[in-house]
Amino acid sequence: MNISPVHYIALPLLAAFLIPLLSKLHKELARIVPGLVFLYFLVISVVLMQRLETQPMISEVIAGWSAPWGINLVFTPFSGFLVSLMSFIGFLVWVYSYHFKKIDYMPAQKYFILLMMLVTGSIGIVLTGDIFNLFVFLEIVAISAYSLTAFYPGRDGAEAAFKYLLVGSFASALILLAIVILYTQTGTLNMADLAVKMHEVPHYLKVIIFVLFLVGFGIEAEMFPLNGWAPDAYSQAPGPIGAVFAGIVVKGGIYALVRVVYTIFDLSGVGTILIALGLVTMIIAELAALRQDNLKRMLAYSSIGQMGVVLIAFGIGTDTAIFAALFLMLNHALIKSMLFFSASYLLYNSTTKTIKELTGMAKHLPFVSFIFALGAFAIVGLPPFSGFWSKLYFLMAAADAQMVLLIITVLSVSVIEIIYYFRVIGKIYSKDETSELEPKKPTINSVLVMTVLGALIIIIGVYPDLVTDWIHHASDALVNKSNYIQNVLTENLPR
Amino acid sequence: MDFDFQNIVTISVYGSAIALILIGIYAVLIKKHLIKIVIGMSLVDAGLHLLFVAIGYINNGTAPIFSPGYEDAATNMVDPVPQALVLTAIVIGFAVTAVALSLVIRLYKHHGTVRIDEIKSLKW
Amino acid sequence: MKKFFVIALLAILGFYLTIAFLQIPFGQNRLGQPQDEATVGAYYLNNTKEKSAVSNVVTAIVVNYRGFDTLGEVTVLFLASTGLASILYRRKEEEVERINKPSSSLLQTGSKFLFPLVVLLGIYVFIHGHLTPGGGFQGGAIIATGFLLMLIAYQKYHVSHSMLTWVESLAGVLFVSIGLWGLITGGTFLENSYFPKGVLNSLISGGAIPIIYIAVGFKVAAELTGVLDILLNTKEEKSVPSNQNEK
Amino acid sequence: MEGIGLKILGALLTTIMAFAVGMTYGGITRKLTARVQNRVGPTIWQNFIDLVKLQSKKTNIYHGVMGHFAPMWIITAAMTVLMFIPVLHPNSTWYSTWFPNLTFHGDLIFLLYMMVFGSLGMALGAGQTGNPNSAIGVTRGLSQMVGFEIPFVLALVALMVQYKTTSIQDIMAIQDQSGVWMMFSNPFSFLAALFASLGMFRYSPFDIVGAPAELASGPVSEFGGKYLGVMMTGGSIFAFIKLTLYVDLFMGGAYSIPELLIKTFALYMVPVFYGWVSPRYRTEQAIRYFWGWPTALGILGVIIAVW
Amino acid sequence: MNTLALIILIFFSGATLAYLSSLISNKLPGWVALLTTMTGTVLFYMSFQNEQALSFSIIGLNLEWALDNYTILFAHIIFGLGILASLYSVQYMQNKSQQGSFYANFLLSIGSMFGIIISKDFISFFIFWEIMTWSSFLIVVWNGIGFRKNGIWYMAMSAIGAYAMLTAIVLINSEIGTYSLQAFFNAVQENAIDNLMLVSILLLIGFAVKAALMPLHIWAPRAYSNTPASYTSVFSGALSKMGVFGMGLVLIRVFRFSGLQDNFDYALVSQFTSHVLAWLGGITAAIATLYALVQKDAKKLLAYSSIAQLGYIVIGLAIGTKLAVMSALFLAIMHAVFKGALFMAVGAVERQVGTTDMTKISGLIRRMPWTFFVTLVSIIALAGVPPLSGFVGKWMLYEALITNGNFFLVVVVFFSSTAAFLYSYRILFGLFLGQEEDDTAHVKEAPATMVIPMVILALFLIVTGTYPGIVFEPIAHGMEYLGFTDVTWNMTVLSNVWGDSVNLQYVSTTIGVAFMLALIFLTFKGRKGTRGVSTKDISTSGEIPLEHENLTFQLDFFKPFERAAAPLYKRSITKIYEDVANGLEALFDFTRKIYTGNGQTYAIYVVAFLVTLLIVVQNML
Repeated sequence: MNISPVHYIALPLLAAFLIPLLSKLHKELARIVPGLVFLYFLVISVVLMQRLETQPMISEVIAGWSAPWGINLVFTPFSGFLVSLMSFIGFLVWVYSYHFKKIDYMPAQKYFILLMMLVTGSIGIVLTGDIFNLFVFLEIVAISAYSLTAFYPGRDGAEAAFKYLLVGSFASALILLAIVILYTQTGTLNMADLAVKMHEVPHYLKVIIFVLFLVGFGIEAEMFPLNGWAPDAYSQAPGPIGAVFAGIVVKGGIYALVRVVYTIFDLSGVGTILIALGLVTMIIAELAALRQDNLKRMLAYSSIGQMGVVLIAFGIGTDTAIFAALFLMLNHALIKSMLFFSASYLLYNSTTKTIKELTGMAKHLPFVSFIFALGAFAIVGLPPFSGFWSKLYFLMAAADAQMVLLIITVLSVSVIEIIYYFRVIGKIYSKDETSELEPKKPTINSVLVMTVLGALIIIIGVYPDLVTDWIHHASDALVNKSNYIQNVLTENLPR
Repeated sequence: MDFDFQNIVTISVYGSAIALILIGIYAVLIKKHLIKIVIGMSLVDAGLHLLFVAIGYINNGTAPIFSPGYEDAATNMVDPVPQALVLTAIVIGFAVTAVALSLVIRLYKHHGTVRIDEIKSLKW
Repeated sequence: MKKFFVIALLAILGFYLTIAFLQIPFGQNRLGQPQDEATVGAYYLNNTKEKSAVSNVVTAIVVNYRGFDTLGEVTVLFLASTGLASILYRRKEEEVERINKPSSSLLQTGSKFLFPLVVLLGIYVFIHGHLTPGGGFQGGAIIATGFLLMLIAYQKYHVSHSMLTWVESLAGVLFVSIGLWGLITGGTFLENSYFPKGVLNSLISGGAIPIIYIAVGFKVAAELTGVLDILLNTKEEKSVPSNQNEK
Repeated sequence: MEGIGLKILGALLTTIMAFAVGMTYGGITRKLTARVQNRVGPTIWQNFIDLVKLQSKKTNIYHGVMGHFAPMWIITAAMTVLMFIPVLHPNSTWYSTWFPNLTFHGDLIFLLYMMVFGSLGMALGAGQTGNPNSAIGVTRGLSQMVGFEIPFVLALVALMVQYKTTSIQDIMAIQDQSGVWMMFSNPFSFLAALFASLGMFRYSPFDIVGAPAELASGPVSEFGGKYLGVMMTGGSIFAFIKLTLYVDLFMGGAYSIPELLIKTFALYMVPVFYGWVSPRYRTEQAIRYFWGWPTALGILGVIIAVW
Repeated sequence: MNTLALIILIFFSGATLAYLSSLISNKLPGWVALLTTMTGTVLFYMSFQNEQALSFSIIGLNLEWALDNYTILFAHIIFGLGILASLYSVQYMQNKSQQGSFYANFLLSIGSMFGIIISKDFISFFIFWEIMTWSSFLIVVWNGIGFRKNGIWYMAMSAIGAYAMLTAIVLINSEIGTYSLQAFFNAVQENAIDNLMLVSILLLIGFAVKAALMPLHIWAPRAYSNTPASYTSVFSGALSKMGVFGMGLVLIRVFRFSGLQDNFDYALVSQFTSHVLAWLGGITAAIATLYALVQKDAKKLLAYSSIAQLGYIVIGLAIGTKLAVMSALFLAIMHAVFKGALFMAVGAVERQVGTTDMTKISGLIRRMPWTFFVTLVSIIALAGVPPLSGFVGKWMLYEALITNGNFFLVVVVFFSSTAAFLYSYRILFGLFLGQEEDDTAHVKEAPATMVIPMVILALFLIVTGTYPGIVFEPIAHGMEYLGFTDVTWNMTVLSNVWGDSVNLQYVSTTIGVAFMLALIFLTFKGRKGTRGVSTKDISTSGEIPLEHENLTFQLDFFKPFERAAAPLYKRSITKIYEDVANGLEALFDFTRKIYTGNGQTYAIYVVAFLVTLLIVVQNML
């Protein structure tokens, strides 16, 4: 059987359904099978990306009904980029979580199923070409995310998860509402078809639908003021799940938003709205992070801020800007997951999870501290780490659009970002430690993960051409809307 | 808009669904009891499902089933797609509600309260 | 204050929703004629009979045209039950007592009597999902109500979780496997054309659709039952305002 | 180099004259001060007598390297500055014959800095003695210097701007050509410089550094014999240098030695007179004094010069 | 392989190697660093006469590296100081832990400085700039003490500067479509850049931060004083010159020789900016001097003094006449030399005594004579007293200011350099003079590998005091790159546009002769019976000091001056910054309150946001 995009969905589902049975066979299988799935994801990504060299995009129909009659999966360079990224981060998260069996109160089997489905759901969001199917995948993501947020048996996990659920249910309600209205107007659910039929929709309805989508996906994309759940969820979820949220789930939300904005709607002036929202998101989040004393909350706010920048970049909407946005997403995924990985070790023995407790950690955990510092350097955009290039391209895009004020604002906020990140590094590396705790040393698998990420960050920083071609293809694919529509709607497979 | 029968039906059907949604939202936003909030969410879902089914209806239409005797009734059938979709939506709504309820149980266990404004240990 | 604010917000929201829906007169045909196939709905009405040999178009949509959605939906349920289990996880050794009071013998006897009927009805509903209204989800839900009845009536009634796991896993695997079969044989995922279509309006018709729907029925039943069981089996603890996480 | 012998001889003569004039002025001051205070006072030649005594004494105490270098430093600075300052007007016959020095190879700013050179040596020597009073004296002296430097520099800037040169001979020559002394063409700057000179000569009320009235301790008591003698010599030469500089800059210089003596003496009496009638300032008062009217005058002078 | 790339590569891989070698032994990194610096330096000096250029591209951006005369001028500073500092560092760091990270960053910063000056495009310029910033930042916080106080300010201010620069860079790119410096200069010539003034000012802000120009200087005293001395000499000597390097390019290449001087508006703004900058330089010099003289810590004093000295350099560049620029560049080099030497000397004291707090040290002259000698020479140079090279720079600066008509600026400069005598004396006295402390009696002179670099620097100061032409030559070439034509210089004679001159050879000869005469007289006259005394043996006219009491005057050294200048000390700039920062933080912190912790509130936000968008967007789209 040929490798095709649907493998991304079908195999993890099969695995998820099988795991409860397999774990009766051998307990270890519950951990190993998701790993194999993630590994297979990487294989599919490589094969499919290879295939994209010869054809503009891969549109796969499901159940033999070609678009718009059936559901189809669309593997464009853009979605391929995101999917590969998600697969990669997912695999790393799995490696990182591998030692979790040792923690007795964790139902490890369920953890790995939920993790796998969280990633699969996000990949589904990116791959699907059908708006309602996207909604279903969004719910898969949401349910696994709620469960994982409340995974630790402390009380705060449940609180965070409930807030997430409360807001998240609004997201699904609004998206569903938008789909309802959209369906009444166009009678179709395929996104390419929707894009074609969009002109039939009266303008004011178009706007209402757009707003509903914007708010709905904005919740997943951590847009202000819809992101109240994010800091709680990030800080209460198990460490690697924070990485998944930042590296994978948010990317799914952003993808959905972008797909809606760029492909389905042809509204002018959307860019301005995205820029404004992105700006507010970024500013508020970074300011909130400034004095945050809970490390993971701080990382969460920082993550929100980064998403704000990505939104701005999408809002600017020029080729360079989209390139920058995608690059930002790539960097954010790599760096923020690395930060979460190292932060959870730094916080391992802490009771209050505050930055104060990190004092002098570098002595106990030199490697982890180094990784955290590297991540901080990269995320604030210091060269020669990967974060610099995306920032540079973002600024170039803004400059080309003659948005000097925007540049100044973003950079001022960056200064704030530097201040709070470096404060944490300062705490970690400060000498006057009083704690006599013996922190848990990182296990070999987590060291491996952090090393790989750290090396990638440096390698991309020194030699960005490694990934830029990839990103260029992706941004071209996103911008070229007609190509997408044409490819999806003319894919003629035997019925 | 004329207040003919058609419009009254339209308004009352959609209006009730929308009212259901709004009432649900109201409960979510105002009620302090966690279970009531979950009920509110379900109300929102219910309203949405109602809307969904309603848009597919065709006056005097039949169910989209080619039962014996109705094999050629395709021209007079209601839109089947919303019905299929609403099925999915209902199941998802159920799943979310279940998770929400389990969270409420956890919250009650740990906080000893079901008032949402008393569960604020994570903030700022 | 907050209340008024919220009511004002809801009023505006209601206004916008109303004007959005007023444009869609209730009950009017927006499908166009099925032959035009202007909308997907019309296409389905026009083609289901010939191409899928399923008389219930909704089932055809749910299982075949949009079978992928259904797979996701099943996954959502599966995740909900998994998530629930992890959220309300307790160690094996913690034996729990359900707190509901023992029911009256009338109720107990009635439940015992009704339970097989309810299950039977459920099975009927999902087996005939492609012919009559109803289907896997509906049938599964009906079965779960049967179990709910038993759980409520009998304090000591326990559903075998091992059994549920087997059922839901196998059903899920079946669903995905049928999907994969299409892929393996060179077609598309969830493709229906590799199964004999049968005759319209007979029990064995619609190719794989009934098989999938039966699998879904079992799966939904098992999952809903599992969810209910977990929710009901939650131990009532004297709630201590715990300060374990505070300094 | 032509006539190098003559130049060396001239240099020696200059030094001796500067030394003699400085010492004598000091003696005169002491005498006059005594008379004003209704004392008999020492003779005018008392300074010479002191010097002879000091040089003939055994030097008892050696305070380390800086203690050794400090007097040398002062005398070096004094002699160097003397070499670079036009003692007489370049156009005068005396000048071309007896004072053919290095003026053409240095300018005003160089001289200013060179004058500091000596003070630095003194300060270092005082520092090494370990006597707390010497360090206190030095800090006071330096602080005061910051005070009077401002009006002084303002005056010099006015001068340099007005004459569009930083060379002292050129300044003298231009004054000579125009026939108007700087002190008349720009009286404000002259006044500012004059006020600054009060601090520069460190007579009362600006004798903060030595505080001779009540402190019998510090460098003067730490150094003895040849060291103190050399320091005295250097100090005298410096007094002459400062006066000559003022005369050159503000009074068009002197064509002959008597003219030089008259002009310098007249100038010299200004701080001396001022000292007779004033009690001593505290350091901060002194600094504020200089940053007050003198600075204002200096600024006015610059403005006029630019105009 | 291209030599430039090779040098960069050597430094960067040397950094990695230094870090890795620390895993084997804590002593190794020092030698690795020395070896690396030596290799790099030798490689540079072997090949810098040749034309060197390299260009390659990264993600479609063309990067160019090349050597030119202006670059070579600064390369002299970097490599000269770098090699001496790394030699000095070996022994200085001897007993400290975590040498690996220190030397790694040490080499990184030297390598990136070289990278900055050879960059002929803005991208590699900025990249190296940032590497330099963070590597030096890591050294500032290397010992982990006072991170928040020292490090964060440095990083924050650097970030402000760097981002100002980055803004300018991307704006330039959006105007001319390339990052090449040459293209930028060409575009300036052709008046092809619309918002040139904005760009220039942003660039200047970026450079001003590194050059510690007021009011962007507050990081400097803390960062300088918190750094190990072997790096501080590079930090203050070479790294701050990167700001000067950039300012030179903007102020001279863009402002002076833009070919736009005919454009009235442009000329006005550029003139105005130059004047503002010159005055900022003057104020920096004055205020920093005032702060320097009240410091108790020798390193901090030197740090403030560095700021003041950089102020002079900025003045010179901002004035922009031939003499002024020459003086600025000369001062830049000399500042690198004497401040390098001074920081090394203070570092030697720190290593041998254990502190640089002047109130705790005194009378070290007998214990550490070489260090004293170096300090003395450097201080004389710093104070600008002839016959050392500091005077040359000062003289040219004054002449440049006076001949250019900046009369009041010259007074400010005069004032600050007079006040500089105060702290010059303070540091000499505070460390080396006065009564000896009992607990420093055992102190020994620093080891030879530390003394030799310092003495080399001191000798350089003495030689260039008489023969500044040695330094003028590369400066003149550098200035030709900046756009000046016909730059004249003389080996020993300084002269200004009015034709006034100073012949340094005569000066030195006279001083030498006079000094020799005095030396002979004093040394050989009546040596009999003279006895050396301890510093405690003092005449106190009747009061009897306690035997073991140290009477050295150290606290409130310039109290009278402080009192006199009280208004100038009243409001410390640092304090203002801190107040503003704290105030802003508190204000910003308010945003966190949005996240109340109540899930319902978040839900209300969602609905309210939805409704707002419905209303607003309906009108927008």
